[in-house]
Amino acid sequence: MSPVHFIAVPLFAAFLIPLIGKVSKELVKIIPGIVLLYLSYLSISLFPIGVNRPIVEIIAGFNPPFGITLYYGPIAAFLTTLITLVGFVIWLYSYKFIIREPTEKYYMLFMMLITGSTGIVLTGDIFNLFVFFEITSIAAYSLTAFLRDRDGAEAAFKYLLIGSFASTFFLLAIAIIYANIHTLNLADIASKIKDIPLTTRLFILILIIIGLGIESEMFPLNGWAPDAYSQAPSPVGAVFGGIVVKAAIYSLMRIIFLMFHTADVLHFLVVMGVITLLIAEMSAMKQQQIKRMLAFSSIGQMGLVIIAFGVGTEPSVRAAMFQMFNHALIKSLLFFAAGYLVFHSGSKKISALDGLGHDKPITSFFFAFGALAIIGLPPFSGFWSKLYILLSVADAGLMVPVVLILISSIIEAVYYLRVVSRLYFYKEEATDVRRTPVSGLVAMGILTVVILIVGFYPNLILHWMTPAANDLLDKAAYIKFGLFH
Amino acid sequence: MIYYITSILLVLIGMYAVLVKKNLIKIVIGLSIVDNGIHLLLIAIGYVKNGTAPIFSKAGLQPNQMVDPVPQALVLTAIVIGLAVTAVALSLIIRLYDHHKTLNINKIRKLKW
Amino acid sequence: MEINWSTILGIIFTPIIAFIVGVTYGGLTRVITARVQNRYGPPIFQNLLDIIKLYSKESNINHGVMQHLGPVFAITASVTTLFFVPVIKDSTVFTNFSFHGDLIFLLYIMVFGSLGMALGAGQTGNPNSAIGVSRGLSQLVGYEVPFVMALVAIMIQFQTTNLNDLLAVQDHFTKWIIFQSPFAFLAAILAFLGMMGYAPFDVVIAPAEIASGPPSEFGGKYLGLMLTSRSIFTFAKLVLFTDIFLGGASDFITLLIKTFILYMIPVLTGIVFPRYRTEQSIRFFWSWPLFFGIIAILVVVF
Amino acid sequence: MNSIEYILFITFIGAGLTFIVHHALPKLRDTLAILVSALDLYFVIQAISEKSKVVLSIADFHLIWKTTPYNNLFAVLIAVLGFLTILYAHDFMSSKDRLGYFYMNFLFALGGMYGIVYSQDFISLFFFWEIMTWASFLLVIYCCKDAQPIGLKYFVFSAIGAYSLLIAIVMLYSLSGNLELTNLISNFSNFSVSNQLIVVTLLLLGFGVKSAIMPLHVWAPGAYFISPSPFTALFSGALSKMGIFGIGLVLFKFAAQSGYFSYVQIILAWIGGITALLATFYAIFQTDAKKLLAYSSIGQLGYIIIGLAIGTPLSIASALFLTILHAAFKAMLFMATGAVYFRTGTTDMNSVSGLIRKMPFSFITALFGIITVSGVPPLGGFAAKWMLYESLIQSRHYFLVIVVFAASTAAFLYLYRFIFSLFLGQEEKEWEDVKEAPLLMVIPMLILSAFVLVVGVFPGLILDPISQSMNYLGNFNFNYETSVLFNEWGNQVDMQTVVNTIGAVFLIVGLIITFKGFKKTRYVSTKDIHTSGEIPQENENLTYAVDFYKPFERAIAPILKSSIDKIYTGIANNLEQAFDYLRYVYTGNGQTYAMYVVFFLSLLILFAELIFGINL
Amino acid sequence: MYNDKEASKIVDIIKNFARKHSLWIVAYGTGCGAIELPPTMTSRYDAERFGIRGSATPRQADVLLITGYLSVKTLKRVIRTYEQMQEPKYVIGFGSCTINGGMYWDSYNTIKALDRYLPVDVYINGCMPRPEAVISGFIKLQELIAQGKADGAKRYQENLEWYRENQRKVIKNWRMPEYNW
Repeated sequence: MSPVHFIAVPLFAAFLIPLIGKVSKELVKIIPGIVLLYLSYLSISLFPIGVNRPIVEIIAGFNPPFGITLYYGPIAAFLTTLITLVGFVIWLYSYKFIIREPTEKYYMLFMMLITGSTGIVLTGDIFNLFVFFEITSIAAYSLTAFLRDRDGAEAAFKYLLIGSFASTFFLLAIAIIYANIHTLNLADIASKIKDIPLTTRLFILILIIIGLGIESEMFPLNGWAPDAYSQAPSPVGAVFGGIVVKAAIYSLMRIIFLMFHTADVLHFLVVMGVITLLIAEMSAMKQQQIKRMLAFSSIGQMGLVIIAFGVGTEPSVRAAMFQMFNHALIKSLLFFAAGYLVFHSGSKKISALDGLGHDKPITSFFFAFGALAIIGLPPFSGFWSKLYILLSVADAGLMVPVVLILISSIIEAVYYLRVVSRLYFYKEEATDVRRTPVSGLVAMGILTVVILIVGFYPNLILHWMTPAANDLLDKAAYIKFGLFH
Repeated sequence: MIYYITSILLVLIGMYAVLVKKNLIKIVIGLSIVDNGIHLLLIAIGYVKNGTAPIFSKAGLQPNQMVDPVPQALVLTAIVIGLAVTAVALSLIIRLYDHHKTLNINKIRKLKW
Repeated sequence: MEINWSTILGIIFTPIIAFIVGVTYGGLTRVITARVQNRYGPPIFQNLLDIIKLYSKESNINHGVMQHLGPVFAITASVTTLFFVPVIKDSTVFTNFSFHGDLIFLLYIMVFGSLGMALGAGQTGNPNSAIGVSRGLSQLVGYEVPFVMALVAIMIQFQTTNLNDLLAVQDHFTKWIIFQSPFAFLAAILAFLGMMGYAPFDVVIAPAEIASGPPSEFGGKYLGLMLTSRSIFTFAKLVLFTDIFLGGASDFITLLIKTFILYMIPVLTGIVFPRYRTEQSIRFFWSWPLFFGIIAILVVVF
Repeated sequence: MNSIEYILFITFIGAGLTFIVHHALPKLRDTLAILVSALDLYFVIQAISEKSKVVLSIADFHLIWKTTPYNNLFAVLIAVLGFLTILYAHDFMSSKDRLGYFYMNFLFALGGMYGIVYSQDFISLFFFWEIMTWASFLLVIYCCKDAQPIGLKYFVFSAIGAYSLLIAIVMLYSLSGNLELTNLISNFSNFSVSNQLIVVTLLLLGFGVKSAIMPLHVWAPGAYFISPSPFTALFSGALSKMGIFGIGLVLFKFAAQSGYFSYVQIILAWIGGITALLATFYAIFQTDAKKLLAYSSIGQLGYIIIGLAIGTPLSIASALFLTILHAAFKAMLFMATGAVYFRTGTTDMNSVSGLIRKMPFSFITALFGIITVSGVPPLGGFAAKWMLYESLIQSRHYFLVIVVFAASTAAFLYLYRFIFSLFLGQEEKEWEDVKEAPLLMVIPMLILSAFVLVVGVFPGLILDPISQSMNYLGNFNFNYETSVLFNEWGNQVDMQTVVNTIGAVFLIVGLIITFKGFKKTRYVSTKDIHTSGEIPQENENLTYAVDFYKPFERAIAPILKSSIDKIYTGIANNLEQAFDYLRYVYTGNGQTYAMYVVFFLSLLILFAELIFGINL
Repeated sequence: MYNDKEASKIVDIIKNFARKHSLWIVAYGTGCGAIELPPTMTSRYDAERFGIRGSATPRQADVLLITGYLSVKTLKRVIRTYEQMQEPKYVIGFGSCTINGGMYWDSYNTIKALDRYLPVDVYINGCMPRPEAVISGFIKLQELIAQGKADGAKRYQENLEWYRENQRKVIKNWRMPEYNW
């Protein structure tokens, strides 16, 4: 029972899978489920402990700041839980969805992604962060190109190109940090960052914003995202939207709050968030492919999260985390539903979805449900997080972002509802009723139920958000726990 | 100092290749050059002139006489990662070439807008 | 509402008097028109004869229950209007229910009849009737606006909406509202032209064009009832205007003189003018009368 | 559990259940929906005497529901109308599919409205406001493909409204840290004047969209037109009243504390006036009965807004009176139109005609409806109009009263057009087999007809609860008796005398005219008309319907030239075009994206100190 | 139909008097006779003295004035108009053409004797009759009304089959609604 399991077990599974693949194809499919189930159990059982007092795990016996540590605090506890649970649901969905060979590679890469993401969330060492980043990225590149018949390779190449930039800049930043203060432990860096000259610090900040901003889909850096989202298999889209981006944003915010927590930086984040949000939503408006539309919507939601983080008050951070949670769930649901819709309509185009509401009533229902939820309508969970974001942003006196967020919400509503309309009302009678596999339905059903329950009892989640937000904002505590247990 | 300058030069050259060259392979080469530049930089950070290996092989050896071992470890990791990325990139290029019959990045833009 | 003998007397006699006066005025109109056209003209009681003849028709047709009730609506409106207007000032008999209603009520009850009539005309299915109704309602919008402006001006000026209060204000002929508020009178009298439906505002019933419009399917007793209603309504409107602008009347002779003078305005206008088209008449009502109405209100406000 | 909890619980659970029942036991679905609405009605009436309060902690907020006289007024309105419309829906919807969807959203909309009216804090208000919005949106798009853009327009405008509401709520929260109504009301005077004005404007805007004030009304005609008739009745009758509910609350609880209240009043009143006038003009030229009624609805809501905005006791009374009455008569009219649609399959006034003898009850409902709308005595509409005019004149809004009067006179035009085209006129062969609507559709219509009649004679019956709720809104007192209304100058109108007179004359003359020559009075068909001796053929269409008010159109042509709808469409199209260009940023070329990264990097480096400051 | 002298009730006398003095005509301007009506109605002869007045529709009218020859085509319309009038109703044949065809006596498509198709109460002779003659015709009609002899409607009703037979003979494409009042 240690946070190390979060990294070790999936990593082990990832390498085990190809071997098992030689023996049994079916086992390959099941193992990730078992692993994720175990991780979910682990995360839930560790959760109360981590929230009360951060668990700092020392790897390889070196004490911090020299050794690599895992920092399992409230926010990490929350994010690992989110990642493992969403991961489990995604696995459930993939179980019948990924029917194309080589499945063992898919699950291997999927496990790698989980490893990388949990690693990013857990690690207390900046270079380790980089490594996990790269693990995630490489797995993500490969998964993007998983489907051979599509333009996956092109999307993956773009992703790789930009991703390499990200890693380069991030590594550069690490190099500069190390050159100046000779430490790689995040807590240690946080306590010593003031020793670096201002100009250098600015440079580091910029490099980190660029490096991690690329993965967090900040506006001018997110050219890869729509392609990757739309070309990857649907569950992978859900992984990107639900897991990878969350981890990236977490790392960006963690570094910024630890090292560069000033009003100007936060303002910059708000501005970037607003720009990201608006441009993404506007671009989504006229998309012709449903998954591309979802991708842009995803970028927009990330913009929203960045805004909320950028406000930097406790309620706003809390709201941002809540939004991350909701987005992970709802966007996964949307990707799942869209996956089967695209699969059955035989085309990625939105216009091909006409009348699928009659052919595939349940899947379409889930899509419509997700659409209403992501627009932020009550009584779905999306409503509360959006409301909290708005309240906290306004509380900080930023009325302009409030208005812009709401405008973007209207745009969002327009394009989502157009799709919903098409599903149900553009063709009247059912032509050919086809069934979605049970595992997919169960996955979507779980998400739907969670969304509804959280919508009615937001306290279930919100309750845990306050320590998480404090964890992120409280630099001193992080340094204290990170360095001296 | 020369290491720093060299590494920055390498990064810039790589950048140039990535941003200007149209051939996918050249772009990947550019990426590798950038990577190498950074690696060089990392090494340079840990380099101590006339320093020794960071092993207490001789008595009385002060830590400040040793070369910093951490960057070397980092570089090793980074090189491995770079290799992996390059491998993935090249495999992708093969796939792209199968698909598009060209290596010109300007012609590989089916996904847009 | 208390029922006593004077009320009952009023209820019985007011409509009868109104009918007789209205019919006689109608006949007079025809005589005067004839004289203007250098004719001898019919006897003065010709309209009465016409109405009796129409009632004495032996067969009647209707196209359904609304046509049957249409004239009933009309006469209900006329008589109700009459009941809520004080015919003779300070009389116990002929003020009827005027304390129980006010100008705004009168405004609405006055259109009640037209609407009922329009419903009746609508059911006949005759396109001409529908055309006539369409014109009539359009024109109604035209003249109601200046009329209301005039009334609003007066209501503001005297801080009341009840006719009896207005009558009490005009206790001397110098205090007649026609002198106190001339612009309101102008607006109202121009609207009155439209209300009476004589030329130039008789496009509604244009006989040669749309075969007398709304009543084109009405014959016999229905037409008789309509003409009766019209006679009563004419008188009611005249009394209303007299009450508002000319200080009312404390005996019948004064009432007859005042109403006759007032009545001659639309009649004489009607004799000499040709006919306006619907949109022309609407535009007319929304130009000068509206202007006068605005001035009337402005005068009162400032 | 007390009544409010029961209401909310039953409605929402009922909504979910109907959807499930639809798939499991379709026969029970309608019964269930009717049962739910009947229970709602029962508990709403219970709640009046209970004076209950519900506090629910959700997230960090306390959601509070409480009964106040004002809330009860609207709740009863919703409950009664909801019950009647669901009753009506049973037969009307019987031949449609997706009924589970229909009833579920219907009940969701109902539940949303209950939540709104009982709410005592802004979070619950907004929460249920949104539920109501999407439920009604889903009902608007219920019918067919054509409904989709209309529904989207409805949703966008609703969202604009809801979000301006939300901005106001968010502002209030940041100003006072609390969203409970009582707290906010007592704190409101502490805010700065500009904040007060912004909040009030935004709240009015938010509520105004739902009540379709100009220039935010453009969603209404389409949405009313395309939604299924039972829901249209509820939509226009109750759902749009939520805007009125909010406006009343905002005006007298918040805006009244502001120093600029009188300006707010005047502006709002004029907006209401212009809404009433223009909507009426637009209504006149509609060719579809439901669209006509939709515009009429907008106009009537304009009157209500005027009444609220003027803010004298009589005017508020008239506004609330009209609110209730409008719910009744507009429901009647929509139901009658729905009955016509049910039997003929169209509501196009140019094609349907002469249904009076085939659908007598629908006709009577429609007749009562139009008499009430027009405000002609003796039905209820007169009392409302009377109070409105009197209060306008006495509060010195002279030109507004002219506008209002012009609007309500012009209303005769479209009302006549409505009843003439559908029920009167030529009885065409095409509609020969039309029958009266089923009993369950007729009963709600007749109930409402009886209601407007009773209210016309005894307006005091409704004025009792209205004056109670006005006392809740502020210290408003006015004089009335069961059937006598007084204005501020002490003039009166005695509805009973009026009705007695009208009734007596009508009866006497009616009997005389009926029995005089009864034997030789005959009914002839509408084909037997004066056509200058020409004999119309069986299939010859003699209906006068197309361009019914052409002369009037010519007279007011300049006003009609500009269309607000077109402006919005233009803006929307241009925006979409702009968005379309915007996404060309994503060129699809990986190198370009890399370029963006490098540019962004250089930009940040260049302006580093400017952006991130020097106290990093 | 009452004779004034034999009438027992005052109501009947009043009715007859009113009918006599209120003759609303629906002028069917079929032939050249129509031109004689304007002088009859206007200031020179002023028929309004006798209560004679034009009416817009047959529903309101008492007298059907057939001003001149009737072609077969017109006859149909005239019959329809006559049948739409309310009782009591009268027909005045105006000019020779309505009596015997006049100058159109051998025309193939005019009807010769109006009496065979509609119950004529009064014929006014002449080609064309002057306004004086027209007025005298009306006075004759008034006399007939006073005597109770102007019962054309009754005759028409009683002999409907005979009239119909005659009408059908000339009107080939017979598509008339039933006479129902």
